Amino acid sequence: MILGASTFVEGVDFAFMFILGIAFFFLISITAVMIFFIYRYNKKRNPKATQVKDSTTLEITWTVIPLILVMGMFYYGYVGWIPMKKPPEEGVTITSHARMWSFSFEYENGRVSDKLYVPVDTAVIINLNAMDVLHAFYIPAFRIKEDMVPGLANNRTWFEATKTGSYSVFCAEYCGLQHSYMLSEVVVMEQDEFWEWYHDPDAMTLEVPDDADPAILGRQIISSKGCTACHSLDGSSLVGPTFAGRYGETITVITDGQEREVLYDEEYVKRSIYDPDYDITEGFRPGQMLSYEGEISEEEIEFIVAFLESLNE
Amino acid sequence: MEKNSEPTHVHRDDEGDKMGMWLFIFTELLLFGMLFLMYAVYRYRNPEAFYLGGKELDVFIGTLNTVILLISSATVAMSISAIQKGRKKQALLFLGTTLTLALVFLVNKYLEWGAKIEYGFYPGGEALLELGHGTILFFGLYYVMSGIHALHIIIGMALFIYVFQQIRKEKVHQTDYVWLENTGLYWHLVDLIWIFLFPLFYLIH
Amino acid sequence: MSQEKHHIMSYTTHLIVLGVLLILTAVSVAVTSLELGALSTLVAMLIAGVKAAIVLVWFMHLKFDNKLYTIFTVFVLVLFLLVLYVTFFDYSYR
Amino acid sequence: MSETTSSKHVSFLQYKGKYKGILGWILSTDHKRVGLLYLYTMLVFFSLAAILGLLMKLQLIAPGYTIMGPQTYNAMFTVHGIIMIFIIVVPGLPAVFGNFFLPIMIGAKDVAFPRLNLASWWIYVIGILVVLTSQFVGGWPDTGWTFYAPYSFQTPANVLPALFGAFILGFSSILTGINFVVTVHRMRAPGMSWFKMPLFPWTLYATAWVQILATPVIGITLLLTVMERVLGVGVFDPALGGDPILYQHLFWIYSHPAVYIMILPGMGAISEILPVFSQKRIYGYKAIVLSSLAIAFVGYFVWGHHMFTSGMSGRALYAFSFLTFIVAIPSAIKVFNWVSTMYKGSLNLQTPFYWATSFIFVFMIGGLTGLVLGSLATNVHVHDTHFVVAHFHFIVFGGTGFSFMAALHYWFPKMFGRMYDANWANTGWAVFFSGFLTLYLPMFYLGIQGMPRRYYDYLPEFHGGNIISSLGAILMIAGAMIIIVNLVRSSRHGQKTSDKNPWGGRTLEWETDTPPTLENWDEIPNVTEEPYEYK
Ligand code: HEA
Ligand code: HEA
Ligand code: HEC
Ligand code: CUA
Ligand SMILES: [Cu+2]
Repeated sequence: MILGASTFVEGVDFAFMFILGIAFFFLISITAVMIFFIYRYNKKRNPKATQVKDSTTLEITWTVIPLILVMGMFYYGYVGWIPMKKPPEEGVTITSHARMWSFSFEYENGRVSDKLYVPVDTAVIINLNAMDVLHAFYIPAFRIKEDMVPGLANNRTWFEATKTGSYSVFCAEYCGLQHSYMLSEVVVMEQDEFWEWYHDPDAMTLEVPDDADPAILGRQIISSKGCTACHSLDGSSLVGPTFAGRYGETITVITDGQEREVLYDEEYVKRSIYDPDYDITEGFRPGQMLSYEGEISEEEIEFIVAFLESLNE
Repeated sequence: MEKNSEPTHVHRDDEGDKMGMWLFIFTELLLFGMLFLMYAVYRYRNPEAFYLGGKELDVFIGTLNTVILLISSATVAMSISAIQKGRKKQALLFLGTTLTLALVFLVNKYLEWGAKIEYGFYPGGEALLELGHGTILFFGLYYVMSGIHALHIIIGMALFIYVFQQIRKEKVHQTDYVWLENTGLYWHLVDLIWIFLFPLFYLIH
Repeated sequence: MSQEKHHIMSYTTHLIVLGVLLILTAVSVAVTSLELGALSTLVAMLIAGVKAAIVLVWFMHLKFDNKLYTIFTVFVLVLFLLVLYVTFFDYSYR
Repeated sequence: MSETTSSKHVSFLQYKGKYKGILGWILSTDHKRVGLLYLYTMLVFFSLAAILGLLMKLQLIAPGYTIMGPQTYNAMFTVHGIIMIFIIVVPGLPAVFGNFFLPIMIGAKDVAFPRLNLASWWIYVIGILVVLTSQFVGGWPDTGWTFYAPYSFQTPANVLPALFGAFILGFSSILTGINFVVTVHRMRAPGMSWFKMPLFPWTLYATAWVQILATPVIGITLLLTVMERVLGVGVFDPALGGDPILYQHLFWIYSHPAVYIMILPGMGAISEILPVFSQKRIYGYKAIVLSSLAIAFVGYFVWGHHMFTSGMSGRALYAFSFLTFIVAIPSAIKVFNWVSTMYKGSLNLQTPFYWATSFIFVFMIGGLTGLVLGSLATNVHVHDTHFVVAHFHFIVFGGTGFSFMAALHYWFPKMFGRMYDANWANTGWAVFFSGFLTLYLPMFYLGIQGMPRRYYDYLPEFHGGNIISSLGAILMIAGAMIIIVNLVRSSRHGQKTSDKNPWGGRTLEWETDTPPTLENWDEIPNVTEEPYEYK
């Protein structure tokens, strides 16, 4: 089996072994019998067929034995799975937000990150929140997967990691264009290390060194928030319009069904981020981009603007 | 090759034709069945809204339409009896009645829908979107289900017109009336669906 | 293919059946207007079931036709009800 | 029965009716011509979808952009899936071999409703055209063949034609089903009681019921999705209170039974071929009949196994898992009976036999991995990964596809009155079979490793498996080319034969002329023996 690092691994892998073991047994033995028949009874060796009578006993035997075996499979499948449905009372609770096409993780103290940081040997309960369409939260190393369904109450999953290290998180439910890039990582840390990270006061505010170039910061925000999934930097249209060469231009948008011209300035960028469906850029569809209000601060928007401006140079 | 002609024997099997119609009716039953399933699920999840939604509908029109459909069902069935007895005139009369009743049903439906649409009570309509999720679902299902039902009424009417012509031309007569019989079966199906739609939307609130 | 003998239903039978259906309709309108909550749903559905059965048996001739059609119809209804039942494994326990 | 002397002993291929040339085909109500119309149509679209499959595999040969961008890739697996499922394997064997052989095998002159039969082909073609129009107006859909809500009404791509086309294709399928049920009930030859009916008609009968009772479900679901997209009714849209999971229920209430629509006729064809090439009675005739009916029936209640991670209630999960295991048993019974049929036979090692035995092999792999998917703990890990992709290619392609090829090589001489080149046919089979295993086996491994499906790009750790798999696709296409070229060439220039019974079969189709005449029989046969009565 592949690398495993949660408390579920044992049960799941046992079910795998059990089912695959029986499967291999039947596959190999039935194939061997077939090959033997082809060798032994082929026309050259056995020119005359012998008719054989049906046997009810035999039919019953090969109904009942597989039936017992599959009940075993059902049982081990059930036993390996039932703990996944029973999250413990105590544990770290984290909310995972999914949107096309990125995950973000929100901790109880308000901290938000794009990778999932968790302590080892502690139950972690993940509330799943899909903001637009279906996604699925999948960590192969933990053997968990749960669809993220917009509007579904009690949509959650949980795990308890057993090994430190970092493991892939995939979006496993098809969600459109960049589905295959909707990945993240889960970082399992020693417990004290995790709590230190968790309470780190500096992490909450954006740290801006005086000499930092705002355009570079903007660029970082754009990639960490997943904007580039929809907006290219090279002039090509993806799901949304490109960022390149647009800043300062006059562009055509549709507002309330009415076509109009607007200037692509700071004001416009801000509105596009906080209320994207207000102006719909000509040639694109409403409802694709969701508002980032509460996720991107006004200060951050300034950096984004600086970056967009720098694309004109 | 030698000269060939069309196949000369014509296969006729009334019982087979009827069986075909029944099978088709089963597909229709399942089609509506799934709509009923959705109704059940959404009613289960939004009991309040469905309760209130039902109150918005006019029991009088609903009952009237039920009565109309039941009578029309009886008249089709009677026109079959008439044909079997060889009474062409009566058969036509019964069929004509059915057709008229079907039309009245549609007119009622039109008035009913028209009144609602005027108030913005249609899928995507302003007035509807302001109400809660459950109500949107109730009216969504209402329009979809009674709309698809109305579509079946229209198809039924087209079939009736066709059969009416066939009877007049004596193509459908005492010893060959599967067309009428099958159209009748189809019409009863339409009735059957309505028998359930009516209490689900108009009555239980 | 033989043309089997057909049962012909008389006009009176039709009218009686229609009468019963209309009465049942009236009953269900009356009962549901009493606002009995869950009970009225039950009654309304029961009456609808009876009406449907009447339509099937008399108007659609199940009573007189080959038994095969009755078997088919029952089978289809059972199948549908089972599907409905299995669906509610999800919704009742969510 | 009236007289047909004038068309006596003119094969249906040569027969000239009211219309000449191509019109004589596309307007012919002869069940055999309709069957061939389906065959040719499928051949065209199968090739198209297979090429899409190959292109996808080429894209996946290395991480990152190799030959296409993500939008193209997503559109490709969608169209590949829609064509393969709705246009190829669902109509599949019933529409081609069922149309051609069902009436002959039960001793009838045609199906019950010949004109309806032709109409279903026309509806089928219209459905295909509607699906394909999306290519020209607004670009291919990108939802996957499952059209899951709410993405299917949010995507900017043009999914309406695909939804609508699939809806139309459903009609065609229903009409075929109705036709077959009535045919089997009403038109069996005198003396052919239910348990003297060969197994292929039996499976067609079971399949036809599923077509009749399951297809309307997808019909209404697709229609509702259309309405949702156009009018915003709100029945599936969570933003309006709808439940996207209900969409999945409805979709799979059809689509799981549909997988049995795909496999049952294939199993029937295999049950015809094995006794003939073993010169033995089929082992456990009744068990096979009953298991077909059981599969058709129980298959209705397991749809939820596609939704184990969808957010359903826990109780629904284990109910569905339990039922899934129950439905696997009848398939197991069939496998055991097939293998037993070979016991003490006199095995005639010809192309159809190779296809049939390799069918059993790949079907076992597909089915046994189905068990991995049916169990809860393991499903959660491999759901929506390449493991599932491997499972269904093994069982849909390996099951339906291989049985299709088996049936084609088995009935080919009867259908065309010509024989194919056996050496080329065997070579094609060997290349194809090895390509098949190389292509799909690594996908199981990728799935267990955790590579999700519908991924345009993947992490480097999945590279190894993908390289092997992509090379397999190339090998397999080579095999497919050999097979198709051989068959197409042979259907026009192959060795002529009028041998009524080249393989020594015992069912009725081997008693008519080769190729059959217009109405199959001068005189309807009278059946006295059990099927497969080898002495
Ligand atoms: C021809 C079509 C076909 C057939 C016949 C089957 C047959 C089976 N399928 Fe498959 N399936 C598909 C087509 C098919 N499937 C498709 C297309 C999908 C994916 C859809 C999508 O998401 O796009 C899918 C997906 C799918 C899933 C969902 C996976 C997921 O998305 O998470 C599951 C889960 O239970 C499953 C299970 C099974 C089982 C248990 C059988 C059983 O019926 C198999 C029975 C056969 C055997 C068991 C083998 C023979 C028996 C023996 C060798 C004897 C020994 C046996 C025992 C000991 C029992 N299938
Ligand atoms: C019958 C069903 C069928 C068949 C035959 C195939 C054939 C192939 N499939 Fe397909 N596949 C699906 C059904 C099928 N597929 C479905 C349903 C999906 C899911 C879509 C979704 O996710 O929505 C899928 C998805 C799918 C994916 C997954 C995409 C993803 O999730 O990222 C891939 C990846 O490579 C793939 C590859 C291939 C390849 C390389 C072939 C072939 O190219 C292999 C080569 C085959 C041949 C060259 C044909 C040989 C045939 C003959 C010789 C017979 C002639 C036949 C007739 C006359 C009928 N398929
Ligand atoms: C799911 C895809 C998606 C994501 C992710 C996304 N956008 Fe957008 N964006 C769009 C679409 C589609 C439009 C055009 C329609 C509209 O105006 O709402 C758009 C429009 C815009 C515009 C107006 C551009 C113009 O040329 O008119 C700006 C600015 C913008 N987005 C910024 C951002 C930023 C910043 C982020 C990340 C924090 C982001 N977007 C993330 C899809 C997306
Ligand atoms: Cu999100 Cu796939
Ligand atoms: Cu399934």
